[in-house]
Amino acid sequence: MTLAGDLVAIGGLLALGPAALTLSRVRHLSSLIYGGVFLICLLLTGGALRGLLAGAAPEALTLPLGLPWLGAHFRIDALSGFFLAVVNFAAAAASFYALGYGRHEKAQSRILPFFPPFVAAMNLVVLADDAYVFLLSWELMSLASWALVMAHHREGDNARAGYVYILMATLGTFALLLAYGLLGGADGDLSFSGMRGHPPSAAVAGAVLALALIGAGSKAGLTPLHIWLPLAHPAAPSHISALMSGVMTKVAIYGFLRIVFDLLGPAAWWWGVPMMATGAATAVVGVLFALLHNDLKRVLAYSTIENIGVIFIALGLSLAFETNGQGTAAALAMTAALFHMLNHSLFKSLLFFGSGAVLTATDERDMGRLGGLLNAMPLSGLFMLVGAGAISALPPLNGFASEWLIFQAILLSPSLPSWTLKLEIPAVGALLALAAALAGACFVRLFGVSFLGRPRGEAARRAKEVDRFMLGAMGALAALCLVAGVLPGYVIDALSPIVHLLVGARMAPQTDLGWLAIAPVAESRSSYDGMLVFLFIASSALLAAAVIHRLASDATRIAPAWDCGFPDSNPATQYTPESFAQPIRRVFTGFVFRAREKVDMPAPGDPRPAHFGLSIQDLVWDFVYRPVTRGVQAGADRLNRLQFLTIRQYLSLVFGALVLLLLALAIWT
Amino acid sequence: MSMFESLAIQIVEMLIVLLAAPLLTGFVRKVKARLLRKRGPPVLQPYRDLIKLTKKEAVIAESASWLFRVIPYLVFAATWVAAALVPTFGAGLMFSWSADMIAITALLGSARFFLALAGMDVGTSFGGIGSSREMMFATLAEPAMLMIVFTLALIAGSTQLSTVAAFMLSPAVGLRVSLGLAMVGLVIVAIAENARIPVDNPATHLELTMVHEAMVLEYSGRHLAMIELSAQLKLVLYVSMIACIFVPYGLAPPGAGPRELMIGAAAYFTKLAGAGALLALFETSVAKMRVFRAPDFIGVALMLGLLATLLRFVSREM
Amino acid sequence: MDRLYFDIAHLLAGGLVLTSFMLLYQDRLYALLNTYALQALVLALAVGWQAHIQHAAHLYITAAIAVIFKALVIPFALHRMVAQLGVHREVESVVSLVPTMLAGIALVALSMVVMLRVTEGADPLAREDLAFALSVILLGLLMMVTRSNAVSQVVGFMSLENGLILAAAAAKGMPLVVEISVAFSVLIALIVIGIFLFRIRERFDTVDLQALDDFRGERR
Amino acid sequence: MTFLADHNVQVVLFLPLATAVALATIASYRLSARLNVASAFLTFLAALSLLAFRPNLGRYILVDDLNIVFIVLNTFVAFTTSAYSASYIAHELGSHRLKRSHLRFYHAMYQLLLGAMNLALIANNIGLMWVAIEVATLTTVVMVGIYRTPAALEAAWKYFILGSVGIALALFGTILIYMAARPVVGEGMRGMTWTVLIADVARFDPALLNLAFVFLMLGYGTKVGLAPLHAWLPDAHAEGPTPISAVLSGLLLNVALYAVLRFKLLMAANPGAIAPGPLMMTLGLLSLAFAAFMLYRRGDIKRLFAYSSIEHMGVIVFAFGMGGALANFAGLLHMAMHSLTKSAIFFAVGQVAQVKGTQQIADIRGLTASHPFLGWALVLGVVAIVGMPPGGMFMSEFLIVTSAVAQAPALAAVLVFGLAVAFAALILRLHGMAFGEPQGSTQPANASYLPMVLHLAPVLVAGVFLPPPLVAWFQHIAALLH
Repeated sequence: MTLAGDLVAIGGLLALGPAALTLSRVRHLSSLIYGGVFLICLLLTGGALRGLLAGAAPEALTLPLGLPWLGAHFRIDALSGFFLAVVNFAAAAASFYALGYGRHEKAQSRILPFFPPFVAAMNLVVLADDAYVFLLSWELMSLASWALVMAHHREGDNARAGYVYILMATLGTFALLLAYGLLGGADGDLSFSGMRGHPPSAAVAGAVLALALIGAGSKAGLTPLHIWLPLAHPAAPSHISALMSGVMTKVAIYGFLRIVFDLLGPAAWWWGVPMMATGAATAVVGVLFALLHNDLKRVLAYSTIENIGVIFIALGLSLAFETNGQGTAAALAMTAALFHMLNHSLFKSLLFFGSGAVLTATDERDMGRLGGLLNAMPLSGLFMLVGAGAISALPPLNGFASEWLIFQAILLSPSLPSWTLKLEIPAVGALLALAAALAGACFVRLFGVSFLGRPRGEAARRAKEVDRFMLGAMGALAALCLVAGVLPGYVIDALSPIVHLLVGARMAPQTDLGWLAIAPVAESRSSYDGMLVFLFIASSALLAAAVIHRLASDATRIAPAWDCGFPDSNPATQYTPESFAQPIRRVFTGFVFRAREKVDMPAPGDPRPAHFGLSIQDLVWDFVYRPVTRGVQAGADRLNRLQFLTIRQYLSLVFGALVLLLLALAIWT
Repeated sequence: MSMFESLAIQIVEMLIVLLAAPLLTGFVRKVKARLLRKRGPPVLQPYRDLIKLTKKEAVIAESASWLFRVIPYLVFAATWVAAALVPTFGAGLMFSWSADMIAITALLGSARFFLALAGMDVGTSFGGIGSSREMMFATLAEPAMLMIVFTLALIAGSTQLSTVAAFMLSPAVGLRVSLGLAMVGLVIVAIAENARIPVDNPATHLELTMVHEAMVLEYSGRHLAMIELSAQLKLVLYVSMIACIFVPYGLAPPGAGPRELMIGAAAYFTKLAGAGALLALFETSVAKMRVFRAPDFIGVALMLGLLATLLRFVSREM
Repeated sequence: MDRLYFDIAHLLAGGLVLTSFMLLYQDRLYALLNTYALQALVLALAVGWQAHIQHAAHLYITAAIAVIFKALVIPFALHRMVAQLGVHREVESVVSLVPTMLAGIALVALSMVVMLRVTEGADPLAREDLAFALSVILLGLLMMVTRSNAVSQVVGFMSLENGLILAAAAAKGMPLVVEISVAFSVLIALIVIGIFLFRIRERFDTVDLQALDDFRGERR
Repeated sequence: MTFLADHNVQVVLFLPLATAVALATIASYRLSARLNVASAFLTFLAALSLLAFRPNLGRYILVDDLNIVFIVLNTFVAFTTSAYSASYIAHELGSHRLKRSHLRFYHAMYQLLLGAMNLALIANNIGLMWVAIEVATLTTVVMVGIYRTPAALEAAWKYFILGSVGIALALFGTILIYMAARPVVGEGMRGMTWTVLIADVARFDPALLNLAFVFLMLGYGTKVGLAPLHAWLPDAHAEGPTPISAVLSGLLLNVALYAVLRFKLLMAANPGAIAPGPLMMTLGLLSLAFAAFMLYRRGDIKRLFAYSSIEHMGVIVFAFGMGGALANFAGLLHMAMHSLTKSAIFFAVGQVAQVKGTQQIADIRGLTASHPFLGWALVLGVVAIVGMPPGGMFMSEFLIVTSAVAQAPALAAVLVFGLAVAFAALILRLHGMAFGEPQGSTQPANASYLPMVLHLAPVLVAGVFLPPPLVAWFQHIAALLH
């Protein structure tokens, strides 16, 4: 599909929003809208994939919109094509899912008009080729998603979540605006081609990098700009959460890539340092928070933060390699980053869909009230399990393949000349490993508490399997998680034109190796074969089962749980999400997050119930945001006195201004 | 070497680890008993246990899901595949390139992931205890393991175990500080991962001190057999790994003839015996730690690994 | 002859500044109003003199307005108002006298410095007059911001306006001067009526303001 | 039609005045409201025809590219506001806040105000312009006080006094301009005629011009509402009838801004005079930052948006102060968009206040749930006013910030800081009002939504697409402004 075709399709998406508004009385409106979005997004995905695989040449187009003398520039190259495919595939999956999920939605009229424009805006960001269209679409994306976050505005903390979200989004937009202003330079050329032509000086480029980190980082969820994400993502309806977490964060990374790897010109060696440092901090902080929270969707949102950190580590590595002239290593790291982005969009969407299924079945997001859902919802549970396994980087699923590539890239770093990098990268590697291990614990907890065990509440007991649209969407994503995991070579090769575009080098073709293995550097150095590992595990498990069932016993008896002999324990005696996290909380988070346990244990003989309380604080709130808000409030309070002056005092202000200006005039010349 | 031969060697290798696993456990128990001046069960007792278990009826809790029945086989398969990819008596296994050390670590991680889920499936408090603590140990042991892998990879220039082993045999190795640190770290990780004293006690069923045993409390019959076997396989895996990295002597090089293979096999069994004896000695001479002391112990491994990696990063020529 | 013209114009304009200082100095309301009448008279003379020099007949109208309206009607009306409303007979100042006078002197100096930068090429008569007019304006403003009594503030505004009229009259050939002086007279009349009508406005500096803001719900 | 086209200037100037006289005599408020709308509409048509049929320059009349923008914008907003006012006022009568006699007065004053503003814009004489602005100010003073509540009277009084001082300062500045011009262009009217002044300003005495500009900037700046001269503005907006708030924010501020721009042009054309830019930029940024902080503690919804007007006037003055083709274009666009958006917001706010019976923000909740149209219109308006797309102010702020980054990066940082602080405050209040559990009366508002739609529709398109003729026109003016 050509760029013009893409734009027409996006225009169709944009038109669906107002259509939803005007057709509000039509029956089955939600099926109509979601079906339309599904078809259009499928079309766009197909077009983007075909262009990507065929190695289509970049294509540009200017429309007489946007800034009048500049026009609206659009361009599709390999990078845009990749993100176009990621965005639209996830959006198509989300729409398909919403064909079922959307029916249970009460606030239809607050979702349908905003959903198609949200998808369209993400598409436009990716296709934009000048600063104005980029920021316009970027802000439109924020705005539409803000409206979607506010869909359930009467519930709980959602309004606050929406507020924090729109605020942080705008902060990011302003940062990007300044960055583009700097890139445009004195002659104010705001088209991307113009910016490419005039790379800024080293100092300005450093400032642009910082601004891009703030701008894109606030949208993607880099620490300490992550605070909105765990509030806003859960507040939105689940298919929207999936898009926000799975895709919108990627669009943010696209913005970062476009600025730093494309527009900014030659990079300095140290740029990778802050990127990796924030990335590592983000990864660990994100996953630790994920372990501390009980809200299903909030845990997923925090885990998104972790994955964004992982991606930024890989991006930083890539930059560090690139600036030191190690092309293949840079290509490896960049491939890993892109691969992980793709994977995260798949499994995070899948997990949010799963949480939406749980929500549909139980109307409950608190893990502490769930349990035993696997029996009632076997398919949803299975898909969720695949997602959990993929995000925990279990071979042979896709999450492992990309993290493995990142580790391989880290192992190449001793050849870097800079001491800072030499010292930083191992530490980053350790943090990455820690984050990966913690993610495993986090998802054991998430899946184990909500899907396994016995129901902890009435809602969980009454749960039923969800409809086939939702299952279909989840199933497709789960299958893709497996496919991308067992056939990483194809994905890597498909990514290579993008990587070449970004770092000017590419990895050796992987599909030439036998047995579908991948060997990023050399076969003697490291290799991995997802397909074989998958086949081995599957065959040996089946073999073992077959042998035992055939040669030994296959008799089974269903009985009450043994539980060391304790009789009929109450479901409340199961491990709760809090108690599951307790050992990890004690080891890692006591100091960093000020996690405090308060135990109120009555003395023997005292009949009052015992209480256990847990308080978690995000130090980022305490040390970054609270001072800022306090400062603004104090400023507002102080200045607010000016509202209550007497007329005489106001006149004094005028008088003072006059005298001041006359004095200035007298002193001047 | 023809493809058929190498396939045969690979299969033999897989069978050897499978068969050696209960033997090693039995041997360790025997030595331990002797050290305590007990007679102890016969060395072959684990085989008998396994066979007996497989023949018994499996009792499954009412609240268990389908996952509960699948997990033992998955855990067994993941562990076995991982163990089969570690060179035992000969390097250059046919499929050793399909997973490097990182992937082997991750395979073990998968096994643990599912085992922890199994612990939570029935919905009892003990299962939860086990899973929760196991995952906490893992969050330290896995990074430690990866740091050790990094160190080795930096020294040998590869994360493939065969290549590392070959490098270790070459004169280029010499004596290195990082290697020593890595070895100590790996041993600590191995102890923790295999639920040995002082982190966990494989023989105890005292409710509040269990970790691994608490997770599998509800298993019985053939499922329990699979899990026991996986645990034994894991022990063999770690011993083989330590052996092939730090004492690769006698390891048959790729494409070796039958004689070298025989020597390799003999050396391998000697190493297993030696390691078993050392493990038994160590376990009888220390006491089990409190659960919340264990992170400090495993943390030592992480620190050692990080230190070793840093040393390697900083001084490539050292 | 020119020299004499100039000196007389200078004298009258200087007299206006002097009366401004006198206004600043007053601490009794009635005396203040009388001084204001005096200033209006001086203004009328100054404007009349300008009309004479410039041969601009329409400026006589402005002078007449100054005499009738500012020197007679307004002071008389304000006298009555003070008596009727029972306003304190004292001028309540926020800043005490000496600093006010010092500030006034500084302001005059400032306006001189500012105006004298204007190139010599400009009409010297206009230049001097403008300097004095600016002084009167600034002094009027100073009075408005240092007095808390409504009547004295109005007097400040009116003296400010006198400065404006002086400037307008001094600008040779400037159109609309009469219209402007009429417009300002209307404005002043409105202000005076405003004070009279809205008795709550006894002082601009009223304490009521706070009550009002509470009533609006703006204050927390 | 042809009459309108042939005598467009006369219509623009005298139709409002004639209507004002007529309205003062009509007792029926329904009739007068209709007449008000009709007259405003005709004036708007006449103003539009100015685009096509430019009258000859006269001694007193000037129609050039710069003021046509203002005139067309002014008459358009005046027309829509009169339509809005018709339904608004009826409600006020129903709720006994106003009497019929007040309405007669109100309508007459409305037209007088329009006439005065048109005169100020179209005058080719700085003295005439001053007179017209004074009249406009006095008219609005009276309208602000029309409810005769203590608060309204106090607001009107404050406006009156501060406005008078501003008028006086502006007059002194005007006299100084004349003094500067006289040696060059001669005595009499010529010294106050804009076309003459701008032709010869290069030979004026720079020192006098400097001094004049200080006074004019402060005098007309008071009208623009720049901090620290702004004090009258919030209360005047809050206590008067809402149509008047819309007119104040949407029109009167612009007229004063127009005056400032005229004198900026004079300054810029004299090589010896100080550049007016820095002073305007300073005042602009000061207003922006000050108003942004003041937004936080507002309890009254109309006062809130009044402060937002101060903020935007700051941005506009900053843009014009910075100068350059881009910034001037952005300033013009921002001004036009602000007029349309802010008056639309006031339309919505007025209806909200009528429905809920309160102007207290704290008592207004969940509008999107209880009054979907009003609520979402308010959301759209606020979204546009804080500079989010697709509102036209997104484009203007984009241009202002990028050109500030290119010209003065440090100031760009301050600008962005101010915008962000204001954004946070406005959205915070919007959240409270538009979302959450509805509070208070849920009966539907019975007023015309058309003015709101007429205003918001072009604003929402402008961020994405500006018609090329409009762009060419604005660019031409931007080039004129330097």
